[in-house]
Amino acid sequence: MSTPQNVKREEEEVDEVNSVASVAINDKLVNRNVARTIDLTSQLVKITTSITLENTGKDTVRTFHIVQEPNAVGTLSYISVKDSLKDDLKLERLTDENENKVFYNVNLKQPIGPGRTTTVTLEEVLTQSLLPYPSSITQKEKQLVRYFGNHYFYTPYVTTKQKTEVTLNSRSVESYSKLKPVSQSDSTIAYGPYSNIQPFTEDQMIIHFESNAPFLTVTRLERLIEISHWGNIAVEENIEIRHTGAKLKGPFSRYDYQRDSSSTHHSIKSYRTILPASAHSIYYRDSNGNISTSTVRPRKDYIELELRPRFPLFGGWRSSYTLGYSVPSYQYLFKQPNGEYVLIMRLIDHVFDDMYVEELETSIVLPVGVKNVKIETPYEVERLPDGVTYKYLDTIGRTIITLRKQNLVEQHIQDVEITYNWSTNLLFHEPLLLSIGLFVLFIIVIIYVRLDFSLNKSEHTKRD
Amino acid sequence: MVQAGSKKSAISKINSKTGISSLIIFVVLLLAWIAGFSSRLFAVIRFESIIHEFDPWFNYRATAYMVKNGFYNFLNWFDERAWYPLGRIVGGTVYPGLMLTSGSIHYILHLLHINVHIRDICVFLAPVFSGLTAISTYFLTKELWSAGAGLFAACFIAIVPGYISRSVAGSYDNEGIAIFALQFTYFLWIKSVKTGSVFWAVAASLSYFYMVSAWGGYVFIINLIPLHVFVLLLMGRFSNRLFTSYTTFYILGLILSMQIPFVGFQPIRTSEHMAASGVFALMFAVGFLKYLQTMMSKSEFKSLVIFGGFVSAGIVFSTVVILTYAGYVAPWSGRFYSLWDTGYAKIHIPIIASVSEHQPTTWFSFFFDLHVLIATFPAGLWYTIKNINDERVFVVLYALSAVYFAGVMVRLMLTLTPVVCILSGIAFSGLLELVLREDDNVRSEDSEEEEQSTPNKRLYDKLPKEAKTKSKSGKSVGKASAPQVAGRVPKIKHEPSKESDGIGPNIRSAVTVVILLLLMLFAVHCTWVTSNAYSSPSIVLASYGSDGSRQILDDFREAYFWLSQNTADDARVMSWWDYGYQIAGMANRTTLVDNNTWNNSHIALVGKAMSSNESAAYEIMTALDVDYVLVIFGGVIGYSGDDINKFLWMVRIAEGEHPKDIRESDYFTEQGEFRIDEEGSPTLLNCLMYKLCYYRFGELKLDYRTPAGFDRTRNAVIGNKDFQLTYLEEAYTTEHWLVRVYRVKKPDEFNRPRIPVANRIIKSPSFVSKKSTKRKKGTIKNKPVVVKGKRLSTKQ
Amino acid sequence: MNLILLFFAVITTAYAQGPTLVLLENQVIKETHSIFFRSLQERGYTLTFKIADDSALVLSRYGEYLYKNLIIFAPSVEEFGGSLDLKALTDFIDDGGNMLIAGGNGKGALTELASECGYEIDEEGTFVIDHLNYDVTDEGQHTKLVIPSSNLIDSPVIVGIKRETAPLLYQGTGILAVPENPLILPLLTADSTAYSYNPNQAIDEYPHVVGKSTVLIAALQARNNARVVFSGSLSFFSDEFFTSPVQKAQDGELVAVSGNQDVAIAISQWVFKEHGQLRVRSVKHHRVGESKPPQAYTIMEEVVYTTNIDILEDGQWKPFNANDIQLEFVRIDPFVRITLQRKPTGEYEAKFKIPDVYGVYQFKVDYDRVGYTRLFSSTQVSVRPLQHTQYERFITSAYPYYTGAFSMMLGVFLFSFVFLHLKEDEGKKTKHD
Amino acid sequence: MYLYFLWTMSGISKIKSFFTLLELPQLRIKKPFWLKQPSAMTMFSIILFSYFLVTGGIIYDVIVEPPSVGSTTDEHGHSRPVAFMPYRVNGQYIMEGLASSFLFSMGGLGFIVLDNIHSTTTPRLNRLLITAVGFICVLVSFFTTWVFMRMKLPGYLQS
Repeated sequence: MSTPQNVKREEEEVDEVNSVASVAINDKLVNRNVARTIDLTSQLVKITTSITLENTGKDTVRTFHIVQEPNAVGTLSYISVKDSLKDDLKLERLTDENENKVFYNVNLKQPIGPGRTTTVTLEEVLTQSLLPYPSSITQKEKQLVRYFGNHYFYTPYVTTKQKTEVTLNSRSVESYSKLKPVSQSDSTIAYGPYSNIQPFTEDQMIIHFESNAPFLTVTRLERLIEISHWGNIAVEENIEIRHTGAKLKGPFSRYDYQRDSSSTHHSIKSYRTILPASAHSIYYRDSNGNISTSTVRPRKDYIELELRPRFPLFGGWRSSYTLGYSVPSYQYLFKQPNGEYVLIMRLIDHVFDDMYVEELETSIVLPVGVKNVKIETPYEVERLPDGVTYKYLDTIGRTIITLRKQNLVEQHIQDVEITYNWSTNLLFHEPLLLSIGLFVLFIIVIIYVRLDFSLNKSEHTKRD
Repeated sequence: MVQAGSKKSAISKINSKTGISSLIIFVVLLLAWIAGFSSRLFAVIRFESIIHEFDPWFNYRATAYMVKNGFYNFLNWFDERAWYPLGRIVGGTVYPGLMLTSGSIHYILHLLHINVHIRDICVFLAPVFSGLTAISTYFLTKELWSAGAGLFAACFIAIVPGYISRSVAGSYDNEGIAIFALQFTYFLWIKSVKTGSVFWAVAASLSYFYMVSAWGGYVFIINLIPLHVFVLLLMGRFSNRLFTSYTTFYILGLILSMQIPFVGFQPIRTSEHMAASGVFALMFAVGFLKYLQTMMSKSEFKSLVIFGGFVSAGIVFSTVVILTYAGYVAPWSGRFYSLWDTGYAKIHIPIIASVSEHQPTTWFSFFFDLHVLIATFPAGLWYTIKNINDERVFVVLYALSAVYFAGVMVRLMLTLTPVVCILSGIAFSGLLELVLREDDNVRSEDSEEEEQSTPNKRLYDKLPKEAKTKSKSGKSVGKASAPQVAGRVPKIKHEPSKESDGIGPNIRSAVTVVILLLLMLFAVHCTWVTSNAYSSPSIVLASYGSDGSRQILDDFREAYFWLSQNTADDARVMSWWDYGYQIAGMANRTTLVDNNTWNNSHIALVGKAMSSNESAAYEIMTALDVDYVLVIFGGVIGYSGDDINKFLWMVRIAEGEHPKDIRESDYFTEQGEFRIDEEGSPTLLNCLMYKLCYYRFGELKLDYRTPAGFDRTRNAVIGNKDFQLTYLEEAYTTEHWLVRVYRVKKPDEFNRPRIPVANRIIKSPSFVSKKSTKRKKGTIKNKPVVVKGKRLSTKQ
Repeated sequence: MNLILLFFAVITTAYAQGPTLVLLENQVIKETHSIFFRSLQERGYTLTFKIADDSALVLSRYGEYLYKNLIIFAPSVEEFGGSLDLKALTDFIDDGGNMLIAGGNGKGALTELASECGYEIDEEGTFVIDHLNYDVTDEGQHTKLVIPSSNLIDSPVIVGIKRETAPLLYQGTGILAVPENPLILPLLTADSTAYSYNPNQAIDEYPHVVGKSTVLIAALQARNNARVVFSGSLSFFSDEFFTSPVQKAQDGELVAVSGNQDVAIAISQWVFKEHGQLRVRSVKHHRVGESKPPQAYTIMEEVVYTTNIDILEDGQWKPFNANDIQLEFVRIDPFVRITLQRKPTGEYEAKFKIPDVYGVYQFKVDYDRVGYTRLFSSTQVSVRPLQHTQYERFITSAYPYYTGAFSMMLGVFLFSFVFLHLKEDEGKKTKHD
Repeated sequence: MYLYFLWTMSGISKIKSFFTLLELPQLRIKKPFWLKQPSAMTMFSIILFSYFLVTGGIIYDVIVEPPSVGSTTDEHGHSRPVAFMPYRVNGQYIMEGLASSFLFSMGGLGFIVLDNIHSTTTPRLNRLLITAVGFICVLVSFFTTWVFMRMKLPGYLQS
């Protein structure tokens, strides 16, 4: 097949990048002004930083570096840089050998001339960075979490002026690290402004506050897309979720649970999933059959699905379910002028707001007898070896393409593009097979009826 | 059936040819199949494609296991998740026919790459087989009487509630396929008795083998067929045909049935099977005598017979008795014995008596399950007895025994239903063929009837020729059930002109109308009963609000799914045995006891734990390594089948094994009533089951009219309201409190040997705290002013 | 002063022991018991001294304990300050914290705590009195007793070697311990002539405890192996008693220095889990001649069970040496019970044959000895019956049946052969009838 | 016991069969002994009776020992007898069972009577009477049972 080559090409390009660009910190660059907002209102940590870069050097600068905070290396899920015109800048991941920091090399669209400034917006999403503390609570207690961050913007350049604003989802804050000047006004904490910070300065920021946001993690999401050229695309998602907030300590009392009507409880009753507007024949089931507690609300450009697990999820409780639906293929499957078919579908779809997916495995079942498949993915994914499956009287197998990726968030909801060649007359393969089979069957019946196999008859013959 | 009727009315206009008649038969059977299949789908349409009730869950689990691991692993399956810690050898303790059937269907479909989930196969197996049952019933009845009667019977059995009750979609149980095997075996047996050919006998024994592999009810066959033979001998109807068919059937059947691991050596070891072998021996004796008489003179033969007969009888009887005493032949098993001595189960085997479907039958269930057939059944008997012959003797015996057993156990209505359908079919066809007979098609019928009339027919069937001739027209109206009346009436109008004997036209039409009316009502009744009584998958409950809105109570699956997701994989769940299979099937957790009640003492142990007080129960539970306890509590939604209502059976079963610790009388009030309110006996109010069911229920106020802690099922305010649990803690309770799961605390959670205030020797005055939210400072008595050098120790 | 001590402790830390909170009645006790405290600090405990009624007392924050051990040298405290109430203390024990409590009769916290731990302190103002065995330096109330070291519990792990220790000085209240409770260990008991009563009152009722049943120092090892030692006398740990000579008033031969120090230190080492802590490092079981455990055993199989058991010595785990550890193979009742053999490699091994009963079994090692933490390990295995292929195929006693079967086949063959050839006459015969 | 019965009967059967086979074989063609109508009828009547008993729940009465007629106390406090045990599908009173099973058998008889109407020998009047009787039996039994059902289970055939 041609697909492996395709993948190889991508890899080559990657190493080639690494080989060229290495960490070269331009000390002429200065962060004139840095404004961070750290959003802690959900289970994710969303950091938006707008950086005003100034080029104090002689020559124009085309690239600059972004470095990850050491404590955020494992947990960084998504990073993107936009320039002042709000369009994405290309990132290249570099690793510095001597000190194991993770750098990103950002290529600016329009270079910064000497003495000029430009403003870029850095957006990061961290997962698993809000740790429940205490780690286990009883049914009645509130859920407290701690955030460990950095008071200063972690950067390879000198920062002239920086201030940070942290937004929480409740005004009840147990404690927060006080690095003057700092102020709390109900659910936001403002740090700074700080000035003249040396590169790579760290100073731990600890915020310990009450958060009743749903701490719901998708531990595994298997997404199965089946293409049928009869005009239907079937999507099935096998989802395992876990409440990753503070663990439930002691008994669960249904009585108390029914008593307290407070909406802000750390247990999770239900959540909303959004499906494409054209989705139909939706089912929501698990290993024990249909889960009767779900409601479908069609909105004007999407379908909102209110899913209730069989039981409310408390800290540490797990659940799993299967969600399936079908969409008409004309919206996702296109025929190129050159006779190729292109499937454009989301690699991962919305499960719930501010979702965090530990592991995704998307497999696409292509129709019978496709040739030279090509894949375009929006970001790096691991491609597992193709499989083959047989369905509905298949004699030739169907190719399964399987893609895998860890640590995803909403920002990863993007389209994957699959191109393949396919001849239309394969469509009539199975019907033909079926009709032939039936025909043969009838023939046999006719013959059987005509001939007489009865025993006594034969005895007659024997007697005579 | 509706279309069937229309087809016929169209057909009967055409001159009947053999092809047409077979086409008619085919179409009718097909439609019967479809009608039977679709009328069993209420549950699937209302709820979903799901396995029902209790035993089916085990069958489903076993089938899934077999499909996953192959047949031999299934045969050797040692299930360590059941009957902890004893375990259960599943392969040797099930009738594998059911699993094999659906497994092979699954296999074939997957060969064709039709990926049907095994669950769906299991769900729809019984309805599909009901069609096969209808067909085999048709053949059986055809052999017994006529094709017309056969079609009647087929249509009856397709929709009769008594059979639907065990074969709705989702009730994946042995009976579903066993009834088919039963009918088919009987058909083949009759066939072989008629023809006396080894072929049919072999076929019968093979079908019997299938029956044995499918259901424990095979004992019914292996006793009924010998009985048939025996009665035939009594009636002096010994013939070589009978000899051939029975000997072949018995030997092959015996050997084949011993191939099922669960049956093993029972066929030669237990009394249930002795009748068959006895008749076998008798057969040979008679055969031998008949041979002797050809070469002896009358007188000596007579004496020899008298002598030999008594001697042989004495010998055989004594040997059987000796064998029984020596233990080579086991006496009757309890279940079987309880069929004869009707009081037996009630006294000796509470486990059997506790099952509701083992209760004796009331007139209600007779009518509920059979409706008009219950009245036409004697008529059919009358017809058969009036012109008896070999195979009709069989059906008479079948009818008698089935009626008796059905009287003993509600469950055995199942075996009664087919014969009722057969006889009613005979009755209806008999009645209709005399009411509307058309002479013009006698001719054509004779020909086809010649061939299949075997020698014995010639001997003593005076009127079968007539019977056959009429059958066609007979069924033709019979099929036309309910809605066809209008279509029929004109037809009847112009018939009298043709017919010769003296029934007035109006009588005919009247009779026809009455019959059609009855059939119509029968169809209505069947549909109503099926949809209302037999189509709820008991693990999903539906409640209807005042505005007719349907609300689904899914608590069982909620709890089981919670167990499967949020408990350790090897957690052991203790519950009453009814729920064992469901826990194993849906929660996939280890259970202590389940619905195959093979170990009475183990069940009694659980019963004892449930019915003794908390601390005593805790000892039992720790001995059995119980991690969770699951109880069913219907008090909130008024679900009557909950554990409190079953509780007395637990007590009885526990008492059977531990009479010293548990006494049923302790759980009744002085007036001898079973009450859960203040008047209830203290033993009851403090036993584990009560506490687990009502834990924190006393605080719950269901609505404004009732006080807190009002039990809707028992319609009483509970007697023991605010108590705490020492050794257990609530782990989960479902939305409507229907299922409550408790975690059994581990010993190290009672860390310290605390001395409760009551039994302390030194009564120190209780200390009142001086602390408050403001003042956090503690108090030290005579807090010393620190003076250096002065010894503090003396100050104590 | 306090800080300096802490500082001192920190630098002399050989290997870090758990942080320890010391609740004092007043600062003076720190001086009067300095030897004891110093020995602790030398062994690497970081001591935090607080006054018992300090309103800022707190054991745990956000469900995490700040201290591993707790020493209460506040005899006459009635209520602890801060968040330290009875529940906090018992939770501390239930979560595995260790406690050393000295002195303190009278109403309030300590009495409650004691009875939470399964023993009781005699009433307020009472002392253990012995008119025969009291020290010469006694002030006439015969409450400063001389206890021979033979009254110590017979467990070197806890109190060290009895014979070598000098007699002990004791002055304080008596403790009632429930003797039948296995969790409670009477570390030190009084002489048969002792009784517990208020020395300032006339004896008008029978004392609660008399004679040898008077426990002076009681210990509790809870089911979660948390250890609590309750000493009736605070001065038992004091410098004075540590250093002072011992001489019985009657027939007094003088002993240079009392054994208090050795015993007190031994006890402190035990209660803070420096001694007698066992663990199961690994458990292996498999068929004889294999190395991996099968997913299910079959009945009548030979099975090997090996385990490694460690003991904590000077902060690291070393293999534990004993010859009385037993293995049980349990299905409700033990079917097999054998003693584990110690191999030279330091691991314990047992070989045995699985009984001829199928079911779910457990390998159980339950080693519970005075002074040691309870050693319990249970491994669940399922034992399945023979498979259909595992039964023997050809049984000698069945050969008659085999021959019967084959001869039958032969007979049938011959018969049918003959029958086919005699067919004509058969046919004729039938015609004749 | 069952076995004992079986074997003794077998002895007898030998004799009987031997008689039938040996004595006067030519009679067999003319008049086989089992076609004697009365014997069939007696058999049938016996069967019908036992059927009546079983459907009447005699076994139920043996096991459960219910009262012959139940009684309830109405709002005025007087206790009045009730014939039917309502809503209890697995329970019945003796009388109730017998009554309904009587209806069943009557219905059956009705059908049998109807079967006799085609015998040409009987005069027309009798035939009419027979027919009428048959009809009455069938219809009465059927609809009374219907009423019983309604008493037993008020929701019967509704909704």
